[in-house]
Amino acid sequence: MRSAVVDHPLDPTALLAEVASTSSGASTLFVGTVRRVNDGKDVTGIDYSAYGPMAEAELATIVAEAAARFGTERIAVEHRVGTLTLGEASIVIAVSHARRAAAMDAQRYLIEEIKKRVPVWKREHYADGSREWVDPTAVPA
Amino acid sequence: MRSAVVDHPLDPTALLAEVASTSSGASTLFVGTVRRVNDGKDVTGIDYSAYGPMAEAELATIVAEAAARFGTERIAVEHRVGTLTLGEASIVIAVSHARRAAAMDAQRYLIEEIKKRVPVWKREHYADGSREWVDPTAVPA
Amino acid sequence: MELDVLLFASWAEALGAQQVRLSLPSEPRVADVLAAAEARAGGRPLPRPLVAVNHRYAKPDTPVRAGDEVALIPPVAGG
Amino acid sequence: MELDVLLFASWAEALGAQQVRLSLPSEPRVADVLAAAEARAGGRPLPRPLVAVNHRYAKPDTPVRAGDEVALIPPVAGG
Repeated sequence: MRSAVVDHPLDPTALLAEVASTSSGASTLFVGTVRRVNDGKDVTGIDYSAYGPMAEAELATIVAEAAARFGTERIAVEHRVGTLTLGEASIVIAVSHARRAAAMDAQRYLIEEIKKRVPVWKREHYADGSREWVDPTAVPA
Repeated sequence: MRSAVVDHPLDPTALLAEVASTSSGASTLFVGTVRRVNDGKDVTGIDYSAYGPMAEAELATIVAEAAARFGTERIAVEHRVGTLTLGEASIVIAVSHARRAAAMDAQRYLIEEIKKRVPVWKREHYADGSREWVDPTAVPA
Repeated sequence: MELDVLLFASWAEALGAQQVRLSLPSEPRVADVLAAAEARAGGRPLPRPLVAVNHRYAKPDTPVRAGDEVALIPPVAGG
Repeated sequence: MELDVLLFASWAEALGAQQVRLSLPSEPRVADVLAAAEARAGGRPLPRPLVAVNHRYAKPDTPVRAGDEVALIPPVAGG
């Protein structure tokens, strides 16, 4: 298993190949990408920033939890930081497992825990030139 | 959305690219592969065969169900037939959606329904030279 | 009536053919197809199939007509 | 004691710095760090942060010692 915070474009195919194995019956890939519209606003790009050492530590902890809980070490996760344009991948999660249900369960566990716990922030750029830090805990206006 | 039964090696990366969109926040890829061990037996390869026209029709029906149920048309599925060796992909399912939860729900719906309903069969080849049709409904010996 | 029925997987292998001609009562239903197919299998240990009519799964009481494409579908194992 | 605390995202932007020096009572706990940070924010509408001590989330009663790496963690939004 491997996880990293990186500042270059992500390569989903490489992560899928990294976890593949002839002892696996199923592999899953999750790719999070910059979406054109969020909360009704026209997004043109996103700055991702991280508290580097803690983000790497927390990612590694979550991956180890998933490995223990779902029974596979064949997990690779990369989170990108920096300025991303529309359609670019901010996170890639690859999981390979003997059994498909466990591969999918691990995939979901990983993305949900990463969203909750890894110290990464994003500032969206909007078409009107404004920028805003995204706060998932904020009450919708 | 698109689905097909094909007799050539699958290209997961191409299917992922096919469903990608700047209106998507998440893409998922499911890849089913030939596993070295099944039910304790040493597998060396699998012959996949299909009732071609019905398999294509049933695949298309399941994809249309998933599109309606989870709210995305960005779905691509390919199932391979023929003789596959260890590690080769028998099925690839790509889904892209504005929301990650729906992308993952659609992924799971698709693979589970395909496993239940699409008329495809596999005959496993074992290291001892024997071959056997796989019957998921059989009571374990 | 006489009806050609498509065979796949373990059924095709056991009967040594991709299709068999079955003798059915007049105005046959899917259940009649199944009964005739099991008789033809003659006690070989084959998994119980479903029946598809014109590329769709059919219920036991679905009528079968001349010209329908009828197939025995052993337990599927795709994916 | 005086403690340097790391800032990120909306907090770093609002305070115009990657870290701030806070004055804390002796034998401070995480709750004291939070209180001093909120005082420093001076009424700016910032989301309530968590506190990490040496790269791990810490509870309000966790003690903070000289040499610890302490950071304010605004609501995360990765993935």
